[in-house]
Amino acid sequence: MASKAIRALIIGAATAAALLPAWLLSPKAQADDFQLAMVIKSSTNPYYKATLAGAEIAAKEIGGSVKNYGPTESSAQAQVDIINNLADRHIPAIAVAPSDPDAVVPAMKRAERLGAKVLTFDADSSGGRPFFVNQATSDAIGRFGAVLLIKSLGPNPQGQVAIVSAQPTAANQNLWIAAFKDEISKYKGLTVVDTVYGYDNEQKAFDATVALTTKYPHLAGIFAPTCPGLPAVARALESVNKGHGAIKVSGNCVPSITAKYMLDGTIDGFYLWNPIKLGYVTYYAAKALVDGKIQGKPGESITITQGKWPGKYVIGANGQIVTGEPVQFTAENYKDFNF
Amino acid sequence: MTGIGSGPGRLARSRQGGVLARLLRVRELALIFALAIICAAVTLREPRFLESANLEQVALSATLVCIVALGQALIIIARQIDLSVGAMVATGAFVSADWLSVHPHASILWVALIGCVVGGLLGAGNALLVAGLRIPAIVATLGTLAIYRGGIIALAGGRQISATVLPDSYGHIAEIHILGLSLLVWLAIGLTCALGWMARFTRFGRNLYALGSNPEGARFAGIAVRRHIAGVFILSGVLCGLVGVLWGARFGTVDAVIAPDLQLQTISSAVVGGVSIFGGSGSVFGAALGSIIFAVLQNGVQLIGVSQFWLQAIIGAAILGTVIFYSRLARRAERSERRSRLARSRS
Amino acid sequence: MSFPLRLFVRWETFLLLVLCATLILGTHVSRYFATSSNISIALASITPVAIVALPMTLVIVTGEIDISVGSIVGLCATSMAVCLEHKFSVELAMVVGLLVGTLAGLVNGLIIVGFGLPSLVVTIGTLALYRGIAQIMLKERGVSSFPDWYQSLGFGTIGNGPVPWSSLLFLALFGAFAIFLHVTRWGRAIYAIGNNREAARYSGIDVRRTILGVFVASGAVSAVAAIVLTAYLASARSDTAMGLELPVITAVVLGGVNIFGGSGTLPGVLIGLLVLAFVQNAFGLAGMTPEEQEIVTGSVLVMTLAIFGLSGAVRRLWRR
Amino acid sequence: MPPVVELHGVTKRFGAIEVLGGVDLTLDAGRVHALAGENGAGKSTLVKMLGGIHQPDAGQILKDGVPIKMLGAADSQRQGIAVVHQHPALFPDLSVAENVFIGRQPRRMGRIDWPGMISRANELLLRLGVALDVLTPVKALGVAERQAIEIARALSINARVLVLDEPTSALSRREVDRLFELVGRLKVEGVAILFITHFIDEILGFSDDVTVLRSGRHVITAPVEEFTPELIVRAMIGTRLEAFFPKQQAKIGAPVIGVRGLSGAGFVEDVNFEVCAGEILGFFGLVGAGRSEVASMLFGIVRPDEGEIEIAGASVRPHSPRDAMRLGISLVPEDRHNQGLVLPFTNRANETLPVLRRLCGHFGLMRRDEEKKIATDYSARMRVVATGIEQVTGTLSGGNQQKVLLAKWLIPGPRLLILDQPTRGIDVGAKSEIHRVISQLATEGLSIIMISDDAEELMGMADRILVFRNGRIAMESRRGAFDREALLLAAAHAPRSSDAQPPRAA
Repeated sequence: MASKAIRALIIGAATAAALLPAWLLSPKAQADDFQLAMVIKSSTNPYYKATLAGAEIAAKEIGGSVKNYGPTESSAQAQVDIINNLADRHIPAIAVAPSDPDAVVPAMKRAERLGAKVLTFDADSSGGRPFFVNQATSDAIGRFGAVLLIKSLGPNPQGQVAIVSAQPTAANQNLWIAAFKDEISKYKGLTVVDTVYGYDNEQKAFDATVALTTKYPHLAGIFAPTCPGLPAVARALESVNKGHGAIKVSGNCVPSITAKYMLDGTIDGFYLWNPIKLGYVTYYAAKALVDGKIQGKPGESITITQGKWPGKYVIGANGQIVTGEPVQFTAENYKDFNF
Repeated sequence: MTGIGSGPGRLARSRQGGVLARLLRVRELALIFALAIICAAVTLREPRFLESANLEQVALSATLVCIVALGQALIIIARQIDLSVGAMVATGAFVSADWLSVHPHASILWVALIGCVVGGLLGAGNALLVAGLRIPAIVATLGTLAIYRGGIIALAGGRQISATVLPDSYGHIAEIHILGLSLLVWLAIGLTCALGWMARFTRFGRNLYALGSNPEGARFAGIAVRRHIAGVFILSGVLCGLVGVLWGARFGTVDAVIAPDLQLQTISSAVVGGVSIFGGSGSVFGAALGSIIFAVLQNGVQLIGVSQFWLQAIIGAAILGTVIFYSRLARRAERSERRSRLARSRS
Repeated sequence: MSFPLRLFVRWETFLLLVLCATLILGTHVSRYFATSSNISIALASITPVAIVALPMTLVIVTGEIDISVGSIVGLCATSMAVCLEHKFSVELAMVVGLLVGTLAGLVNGLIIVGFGLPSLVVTIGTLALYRGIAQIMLKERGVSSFPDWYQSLGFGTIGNGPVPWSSLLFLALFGAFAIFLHVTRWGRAIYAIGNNREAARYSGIDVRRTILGVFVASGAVSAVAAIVLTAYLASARSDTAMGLELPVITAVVLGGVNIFGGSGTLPGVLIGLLVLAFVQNAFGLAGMTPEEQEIVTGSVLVMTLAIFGLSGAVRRLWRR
Repeated sequence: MPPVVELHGVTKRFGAIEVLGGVDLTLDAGRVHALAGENGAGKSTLVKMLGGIHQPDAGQILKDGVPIKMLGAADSQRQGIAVVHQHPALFPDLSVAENVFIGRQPRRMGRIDWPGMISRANELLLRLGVALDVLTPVKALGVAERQAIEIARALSINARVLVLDEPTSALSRREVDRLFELVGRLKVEGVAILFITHFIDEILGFSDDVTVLRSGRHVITAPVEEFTPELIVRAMIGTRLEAFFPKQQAKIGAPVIGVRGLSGAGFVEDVNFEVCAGEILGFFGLVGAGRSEVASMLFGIVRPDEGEIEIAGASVRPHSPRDAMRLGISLVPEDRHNQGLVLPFTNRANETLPVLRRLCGHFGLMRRDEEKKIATDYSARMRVVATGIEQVTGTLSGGNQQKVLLAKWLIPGPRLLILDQPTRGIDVGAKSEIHRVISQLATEGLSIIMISDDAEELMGMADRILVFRNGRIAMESRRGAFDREALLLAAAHAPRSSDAQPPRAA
């Protein structure tokens, strides 16, 4: 009998203990303040810390709050779960950077039915959004990488070029690679020999690069439009003594984890766009959408009069707001991009 | 068929069969044979596989998995399993790199120590659940896998620690060469030999085999079962912490999601290396060979121009192939054993 | 049977307590918790895991394990996607998916039973193999040409109430599996095999065929989960359902199934699934990030088991 | 000289149940002390106490007159107490040498001294007169060889007390003799031996002192000379003493099953016999002589290479236990815990396991009422002592488990019932009840094959006895002409030569 009582007691106490921490998360005063939830591809990618920082600047300027929500590992299903959950929390605005353009659409539509305003940023979905806040057009991003790589190959670019991408299913990367290949094809001496995948994983990107350099001993250049794949590519090249310009590299990633390889000359064409500005404009656009200032139709525009990046941002015919151009990082300017 | 791990003199015991069959009885030799075939096949398609630069990279990528697989092999030999190794590596790597980025002038040995201590603590967490609270290892480490991984991601808060903020001396660990071989490779060889020696020549090691072979019997024989299980989990944790430190040195960048499927890689390495999933037999040398085979396969598939999409399928087929091969081998050995017993009893 | 029944008194009541605590917690954390749209989505999001957990319970009770379920789901989704690419009707694609799943389960079962190999090792192998085949088939492509009625299987609800269509499908399957495991002779055979394989064989039970059947069921039902999951995601890719095996095994173990086989009940697993679904949902509503939810899920698993370990240890001490 | 080990009033409780109450026991150097008692008398608990697995709740254990406390198996070994368990607790994957020295491997400079360990293991086995390659993994060895390893282990710790927990129940006669010879040598060396057994012959023939326990209480301790078999049995079971082998003569009918030229499984060669309705056919022989193998062939577990099995005039070939059951054959297997019962199941579930198909309605749904009725029926017939059919079988005593097992195999309604060692390791009371049931079944017209290595038991029960030797039938004997010596001689006349056990040292 006594043992039964003890068991009941322990179970009761332990259950309470298990759930206590959560109990302390009492409901925050559900203010009617504007809130933006940014649904990102993966919570460990530093790139999205930069976009969040931009949105926070905007939030300071016009009020409201913003938070990042992303799966620990890039996964379409996890993003769908997150969007659904946010919709049920009745967050007024949700900005999504889809890792799968199709999978998020039903969830985004559901969120709209529940009253949220939904838009996409960084990467587009195949539907279900009024407009897409784009850092730069995919075409521009791909071609920019190609131009930088070609430039580093000298006046008469010759040889084999390979691509190290993220997941095979990554939509952004696939668009950029298409543009990159198109640009490269304009040069007779250059051939794209292979595309390998690093799966957003340093180890896999590293091993794939090592295999590339063995397989193509005369490889001239690598295009790696992936973060954190790019630093892994650079590290791998140094490891097989083909760094410091022996094989030219171009690609995009955040400076905080890549700058070292740009400074030591392993990465020649190191570029990105301004992710802080991307987050900044996304926040303004989301706020305008929630306030009813815009419906998201092509031709509408938002105007930022005061603030960090004032200007007029127009929704284009393709349903995109393009916030800028690719930016090349150099030894002189990289410190200005603190992300 | 238990491999050389179950004691010396295995070779002397093989009686029947041809030379080849006899050699194949010792799983490690069968593995070396398989490895040679794979290497030959890859070389035939792509001779550059044998270039020293490439071989060194293969050895290096085997190294990190190998060290973790050593601990995993000992755990499996003791009839347990550790699913949390990847999360422990990530935690060890991140915590030690984070500390180093704050103390860039600290000795690299301190960093290694911190990594090992962090890993050891996490291993002790597993040990507490498995040996202390008697939760089955597969379930307990499934839980700690989530807790450790979630914990380090939360702690990291989306940060990555890159070579940019780390001192160069850290990254140079991976480039130190002794007698033409990388320090990391030497470390893996040293650890393999040390743990192999431990498994064969210390009571702790032999007791692990004993309690994997017959846990109840181990208790009756006066072996402190729980202390041994706790010990081997802590050992695995320490090895993971160490690998975390090396991880950062090799790849230059550390974040909280590194080594996502290390548990499957190490378990596969151990199993392909001849460690019985039911415990009691196998050796750390086998597990080390297993990790090399996977590294060669990985590199080979990318070299011979097969699309990368085939890699997973080939790895899966390799695992299935080896375990089926082992089971045929064991069955044949059993049959011949029975036949010879019969012959002896009839004579 | 009274053995699982006795367990029911212990483990399942305890789990029910945890579930109640979770529900109370949910309503405390957010006023939106108890809305029908939230409950429906909490249920819909767990449904693919829940469906796979049904045959997984059978597999684990038999004393085996199937690590390859996530890859089977991915392979089925990929097969359906390839069918749609070839302009087959979606109905035909579903049939193909079911066939592929059954075949994958059959291959698992045949290797395990035929060669007498441990299922943990074999399914680690097929985990890689099936995922690899899916990648070879679909490469980098994603397919989203699923019709609307099909997509409503994802999180469309019955009459806009709180119950998703997919949950209805799950409930039907659950009923079938619960009856199968708890009141048919095959269920009895599964428990017998899980407890004592040799005695089961001596009792005239065809152990090998039963294990084969359990793995085929695992494959076939994984195909059903693939249908629900592709509807939920409105698309299929080669990496669909990557890592699905972990939450499935977590749910089954949380439901009180002994990981070494022989005991556990499906009602227990159902409660375990609901606990998982609502814990994650409630913590999400409280604004927790996914990694924090991951910690909580792991902790719930470890703590519930640890509490039982502790109460057992205390009872042993008391006896002494 | 004080006794080596003394137990003073030791008491052990598990929950509310007192399994040992104030038991005294004295073990003297150079003497064999037999411990007798029915199952549940507390023998195993006492052994586990000496082995350090359990600690007494009250009372003392004295070693050389000094009270000691043992908190684990290691402590007990340190005190020089070695326990040889009924089922040797060895490590199948490890070598013989390591099994002898596990946990105490000789070390030199911090490392295990393999050559030293191998030579010391060889030495020990030589002392025991056992020739074994000490690097053989134990999984390749038989039960007797395994027990020899356990004893070598006891020698290796220079044990002053050797506890043998029912060592003979898994051995054949010849192996038992060898064991006694081994133990005899230790006795001469001055080891105190505690010997637990069910066999009264062994107690009388082998021990110096006898202690009898009953329901956790000490009944009597005296030198062996003061005992007769009847006295021991009476002390063990108290007032109720039933006739041992209550054989009722049954009417023997027509042959039910015939076996011609059965060979295979590596052991069985050209076995011929038939069993008639109402007949109890005894199989006598040493372990491995082929008797159990023939049973496995009849029950479809092992496929014969050659030969014919005829049931009711038709030639049959059972491929699986299910096939055999369809043909009306039931087998009560030798190993109750591994082959017979699902211990966590209830008695009901265990008893109906072979007939699940028959208890099913549509779609395989079980008919609960019918199941309960059958289980209750047969439990009552077998006089299973339990709280009911819903009691978990694993919580029953050995004798009652055996009754459940018997019920399980009667429920299919067999024509031929094969009983492999049906009374091994169970207490006297249950034994006699099972004998009564078997006899009763024969009078109802069932054909029975009863396998045993207790000649006495077979002579009491069987109508005919076949003696197996080296896979062949060596002798056939009919009731009335049974001669114990002749049976033993036929079974062991030409001892199998085995590499593990050279002919007994002269």
